[in-house]
Amino acid sequence: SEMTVRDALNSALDEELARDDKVYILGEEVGEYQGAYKITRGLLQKYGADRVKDTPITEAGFCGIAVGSAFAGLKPVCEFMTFNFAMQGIDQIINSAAKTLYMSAGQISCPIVFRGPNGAAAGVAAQHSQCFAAWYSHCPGLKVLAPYDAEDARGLLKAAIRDPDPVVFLENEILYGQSFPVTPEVLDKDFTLPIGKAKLMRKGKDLTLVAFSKMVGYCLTVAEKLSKEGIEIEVINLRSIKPLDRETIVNSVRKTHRAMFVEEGWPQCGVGSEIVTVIQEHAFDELDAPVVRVTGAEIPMPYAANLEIQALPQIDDIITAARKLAKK
Amino acid sequence: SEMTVRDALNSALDEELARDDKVYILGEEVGEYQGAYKITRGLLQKYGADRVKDTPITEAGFCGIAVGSAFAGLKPVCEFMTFNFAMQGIDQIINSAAKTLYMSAGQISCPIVFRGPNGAAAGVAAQHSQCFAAWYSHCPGLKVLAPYDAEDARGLLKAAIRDPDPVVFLENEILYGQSFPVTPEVLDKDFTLPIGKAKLMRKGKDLTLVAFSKMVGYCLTVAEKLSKEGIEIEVINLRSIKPLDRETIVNSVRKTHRAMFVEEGWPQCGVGSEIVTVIQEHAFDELDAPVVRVTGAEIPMPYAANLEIQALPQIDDIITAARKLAKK
Amino acid sequence: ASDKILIEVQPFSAHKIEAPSNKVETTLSELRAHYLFMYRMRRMEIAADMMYKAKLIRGFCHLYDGQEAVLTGIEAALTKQDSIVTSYRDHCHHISRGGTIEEVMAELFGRSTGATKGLGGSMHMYNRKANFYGGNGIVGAQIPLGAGLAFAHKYRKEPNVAITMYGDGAANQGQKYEALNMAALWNIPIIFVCENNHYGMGTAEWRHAKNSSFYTRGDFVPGLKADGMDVLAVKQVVSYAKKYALEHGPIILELDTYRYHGHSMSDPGSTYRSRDEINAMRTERDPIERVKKLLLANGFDAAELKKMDKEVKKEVDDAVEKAKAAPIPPDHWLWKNVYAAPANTELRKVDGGYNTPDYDPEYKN
Amino acid sequence: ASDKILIEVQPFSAHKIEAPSNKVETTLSELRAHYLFMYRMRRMEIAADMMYKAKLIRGFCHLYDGQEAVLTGIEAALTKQDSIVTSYRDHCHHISRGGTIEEVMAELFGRSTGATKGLGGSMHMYNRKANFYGGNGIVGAQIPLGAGLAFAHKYRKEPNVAITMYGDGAANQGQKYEALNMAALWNIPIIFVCENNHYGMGTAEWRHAKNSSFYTRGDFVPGLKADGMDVLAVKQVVSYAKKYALEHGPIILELDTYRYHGHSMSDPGSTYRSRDEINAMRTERDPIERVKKLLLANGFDAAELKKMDKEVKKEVDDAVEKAKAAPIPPDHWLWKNVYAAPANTELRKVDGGYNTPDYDPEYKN
Ligand SMILES: Cc1ncc(C[n+]2csc(CCOP(=O)(O)OP(=O)(O)O)c2C)c(N)n1
Ligand SMILES: Cc1ncc(C[n+]2csc(CCOP(=O)(O)OP(=O)(O)O)c2C)c(N)n1
Ligand SMILES: [Mg+2]
Ligand SMILES: [Mg+2]
Repeated sequence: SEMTVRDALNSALDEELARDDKVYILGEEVGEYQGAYKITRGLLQKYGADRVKDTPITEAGFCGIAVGSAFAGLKPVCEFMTFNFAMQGIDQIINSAAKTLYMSAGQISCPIVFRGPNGAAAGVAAQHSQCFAAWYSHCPGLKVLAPYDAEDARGLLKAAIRDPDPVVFLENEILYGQSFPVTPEVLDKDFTLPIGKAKLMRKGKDLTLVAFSKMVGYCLTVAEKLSKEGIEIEVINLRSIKPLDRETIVNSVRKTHRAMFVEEGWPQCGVGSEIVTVIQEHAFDELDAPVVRVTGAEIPMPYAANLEIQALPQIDDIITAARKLAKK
Repeated sequence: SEMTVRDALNSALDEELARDDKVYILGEEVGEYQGAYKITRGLLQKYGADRVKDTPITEAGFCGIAVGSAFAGLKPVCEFMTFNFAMQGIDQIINSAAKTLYMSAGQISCPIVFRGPNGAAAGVAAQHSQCFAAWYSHCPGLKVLAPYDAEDARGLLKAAIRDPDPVVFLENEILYGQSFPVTPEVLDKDFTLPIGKAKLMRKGKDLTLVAFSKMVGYCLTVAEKLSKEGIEIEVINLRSIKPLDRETIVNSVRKTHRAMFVEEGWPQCGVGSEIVTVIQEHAFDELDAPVVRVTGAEIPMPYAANLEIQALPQIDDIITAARKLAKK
Repeated sequence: ASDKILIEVQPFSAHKIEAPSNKVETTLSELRAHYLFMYRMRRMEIAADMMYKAKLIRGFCHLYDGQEAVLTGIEAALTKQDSIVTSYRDHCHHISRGGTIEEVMAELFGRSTGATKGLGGSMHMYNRKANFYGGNGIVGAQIPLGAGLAFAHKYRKEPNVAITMYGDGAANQGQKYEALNMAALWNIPIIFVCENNHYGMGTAEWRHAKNSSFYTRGDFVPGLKADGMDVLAVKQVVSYAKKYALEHGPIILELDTYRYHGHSMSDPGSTYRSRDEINAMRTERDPIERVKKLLLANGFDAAELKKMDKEVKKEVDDAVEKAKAAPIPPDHWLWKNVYAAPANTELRKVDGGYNTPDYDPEYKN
Repeated sequence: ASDKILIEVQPFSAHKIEAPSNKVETTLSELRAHYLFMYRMRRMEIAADMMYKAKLIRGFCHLYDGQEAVLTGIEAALTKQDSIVTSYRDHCHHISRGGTIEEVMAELFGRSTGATKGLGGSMHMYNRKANFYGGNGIVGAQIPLGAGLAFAHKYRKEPNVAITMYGDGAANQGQKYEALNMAALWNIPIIFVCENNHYGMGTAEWRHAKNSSFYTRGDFVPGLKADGMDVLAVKQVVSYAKKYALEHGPIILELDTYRYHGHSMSDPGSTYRSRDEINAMRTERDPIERVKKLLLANGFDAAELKKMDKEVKKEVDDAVEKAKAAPIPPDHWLWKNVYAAPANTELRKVDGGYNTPDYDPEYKN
């Protein structure tokens, strides 16, 4: 059967609310409005206003309240309408959620999930399009997950909620409405995916393509297309950006000897720079060519559709770069 | 003559306040208290309370006020007591200061300097030791500078204040009291350094060491020591983390064929990962060995002195890594 | 037409300040101007709604219809030397600060002739020369920014105020309180204008604010509340506030208003409030109808009004057509104005190449 | 010793609530306990000051001497099932929640026997079992955190409150206002305790707060002000507030107090306030002297007091010695408790190698 990412996230939340009464949801418009992007649809009706809490537009405050309640043993799922707005509360994510277990010598854990759409959507311009994967994955104490398909969305979100550590869960608005095949296993109410493990989406011997979130889909398309030209691409879906599954990446590169990373975020100190670095640290002698990164353009996001397209990796950009790399 | 970094910063502020009456300073304890770290000593007395403004402990608010006043054409120097606290106002730095020139199609510039100590000090533990170089340099629209010595401090701060763009100016508390030789040229009231240019601190043919801020000093020490073993190290002081002077770095690596980056910040998506990536993108075929990064340990900063030492690169760590790399 | 008309607006509520008189004077020619301006806004927003539905506009699009009297009254009390900053609901501010409807429509269509050349989009319009500082997509961010604009006026000893406009939802933001405190400590000439349209997205004021008398929430900062559906009341209270702010520092104005449309185009606007409520607003409190009635009651020629309406509709229709016909921004604009001083800067492209950006606020090259 | 003693404390000031009676009852044994606890804190902080000057302590170190009555009165009104969170000025909270002076000193010295094993340092002490949630180095952060702790009590239907303690400087923080609003909307049983020691670092309250009557700054949240130098006044007002909070939700308490030392060890504490001011506080309002006088006036044995003092001094001296003798944390502790579930996680070391971290809150391995 098929399932949209939206339904995958919604069902994951539903099941985890049902499973553990310490789990609750808070954020703007998560309740009566059913979620700005309808991820929490139906949950207020099912679990009541004590467990699905609409907040005022005060990210610093509700993020801090969520973290405090997690210190006390609850398991909040804190929705940001988008991750751009989480910057207003980011001090609580970094200085309180991520660091307290360590500072308290293991006494106070923080089982919380910060979730919401991250990165570019369509036509929402510079203040609503930033990718925060690099920032959060920079910080020890946090785990950072980014689902691509419905299986990821269910398995990773359920794992994140059950995890005793603070998890930053980066969704993609454009994927919400996209449908993916799901097996009965994925639909099981105890289906979870391991945090810290990447998924090999497609095997190939000529080139390794690594990506997360929406770019995984692009890479799969590119792999299909280039397969017709005789280029066999291995596609890795990171799933977990922190911890990073270095082993899966490096093993693939040992086989293909060529690697490329694709992300929509900015290049400097991006996720791509880390992936390139890890590959050259662990498989330098295996590389037949420099690792390539295809990233979002190094500019604030423009509004006009024709400019926006050029500010983000397109399938053709990836094809061009992959072809070039495969020939090196 | 010699000058401490503190005096270099203080004199730079003094001269720029004198030069341009649009320049003003705001921040916590910058006035009557003379600066938490005495960087603004004497300035309130000299320029008065309209131009040296003590703020309440409300980073989001005063950061936003500073940015608004810069939109209107003033040139604020916004001091954060440390950059850890800037997280409370970071939304204004990224979404307002960095992006508005672009979003306004070039209409509204933001001539502001955000400055203060960044990264680890001594014994201040996890919430007061974070390095934000990677985060800020991720974001287009910002310029990010990090002085090492008194020359840097004067030349870069004066350049930053005169620059029409938002500059994040990352100082280091431990360097404040350190003295460095300065030439008369450096003491000239119109001495500035170009933004976006690194400085070759020392020539060498065997190995390129790249660093910023306090780690530049460590690298120089290491170069001296290893020189006695016959290893000649070239040391590059980044000065500007964004824009990054790729040319100076790559040219050096073309000569030495071996490169290493040292930083106190965390590894994943750090400044080091960008430097490694840039080198392998531009000088892959020139490399005799993988580029090495020596970074802060991937943990929140512990308090105890013996643990703190292990959480940060020490001179011996750099020596060991450099020796190994030189032999590869 | 220059004969004085005396009107009693709804009395103002006051917090820690004496309320201004609710007896205001106007003239037919002033009323005509208000009507015209509000009707232009109304038609423009209706056009934006249609164009959005026709898929000519992308992303977020927040409409201002219903709230026209607020901005119109504010502008009637200010000069273009007074600074203004608002939220993402900013199309009309572009007009009130001297821009054209065509520029707004072109921006929404992502055209090179747009208010911000297609770079900013719906939420990011500005007019630096007329002291309009945007358009801000982050709830609450415009509040300290506005205080900063006012700070600059004071610093330069100019006889001007800044106005920051924010919603009832934004009124809960912590940065508002931080800005209030500093503005009061430093006597900054800032008018905090809370446009209370009673909903922050889908959340009614009583669900998001423990105290929804927003004019009282400044504690030590005085506040006034006015009928935000009455342009004359708004003008009166803002004139009074400007004078106060220049002498004493910050003041809060709560302007009671209503948005007819949903929060943005993805919100039908009818799940969290009743159709009856919306209809009642339209029939009983519409700011444009109010002025229309006043005009007619005071002898303004009905035919002339019809003619004005027709001209406005034509202006909007023409603007839409011209905007549709305008070229999209050329590719190389992507790299302009990331920095005002781009020396030594190269910006990385998607394909891994680098671009040398330029500063070109006139988009000449 | 169990005879009731009746005392009139300074009347409370009230905002939107009725003040509790200022007539309180106590006993000699209660006074004795307060005295003992406050004196222990005092001696501990004096020892910390000396040890800092002897360079046995690094980094920031914020002392609590002068403010002892605040925490003592609070704890007298609460149980250890009530949660508490405070700022970086947290040494005494470690004691009040069941820790030892030795643990505090060892932490300051960076020893493995410290309150947080040498990991946290001065600003980061906790006692999860006794519901003490730190120690927070970021001004204001503890305020929403405290509301979150209270939220959890309510969520679990426990008959407990949370207390968040913050300074007069922190009282301006926007996140306080955001937390107040949500706490009020949701009836969270949280007591906001503003420890007004009249300075935020070097800034006097009137320079950082337009309204420095902090108990009135909650707008819709009621507030009470009490003499924070009088442990009985504090106990009275906190007992009253706890009852109120459990029934109605948030309440603010402003406790008027004073810090004798500078802000932290790098601040002499005498450039922005006069020696006279400090001396007057010490001689006229010292919280420990006040209880001492009460004890003696009510027939408590002076010799017994002397003995107690001596014992406390010995306790502190012994704690210092034991802490000094304690081992530093072993190297491999560096890698513990970064994550509670570290599966699949490897943490990068300075040398580029990786460490497999463990979760080991008992530090057994
Ligand atoms: C910090 C932040 N949080 C959330 C959002 C998403 N958002 C945009 S507008 C809005 C509602 C604002 O309501 P209000 O302040 O009343 O203004 P109105 O839209 O009614 O004019 C929300 C939640 C945002 N843009 N910024
Ligand atoms: C967000 C933030 N900004 C600045 C600081 C630096 N700082 C630490 S304590 C302090 C003063 C706080 O004063 P107050 O709230 O009155 O508490 P007190 O120290 O008097 O107990 C400052 C400015 C910080 N730790 N966090
Ligand atoms: Mg609203
Ligand atoms: Mg204080």
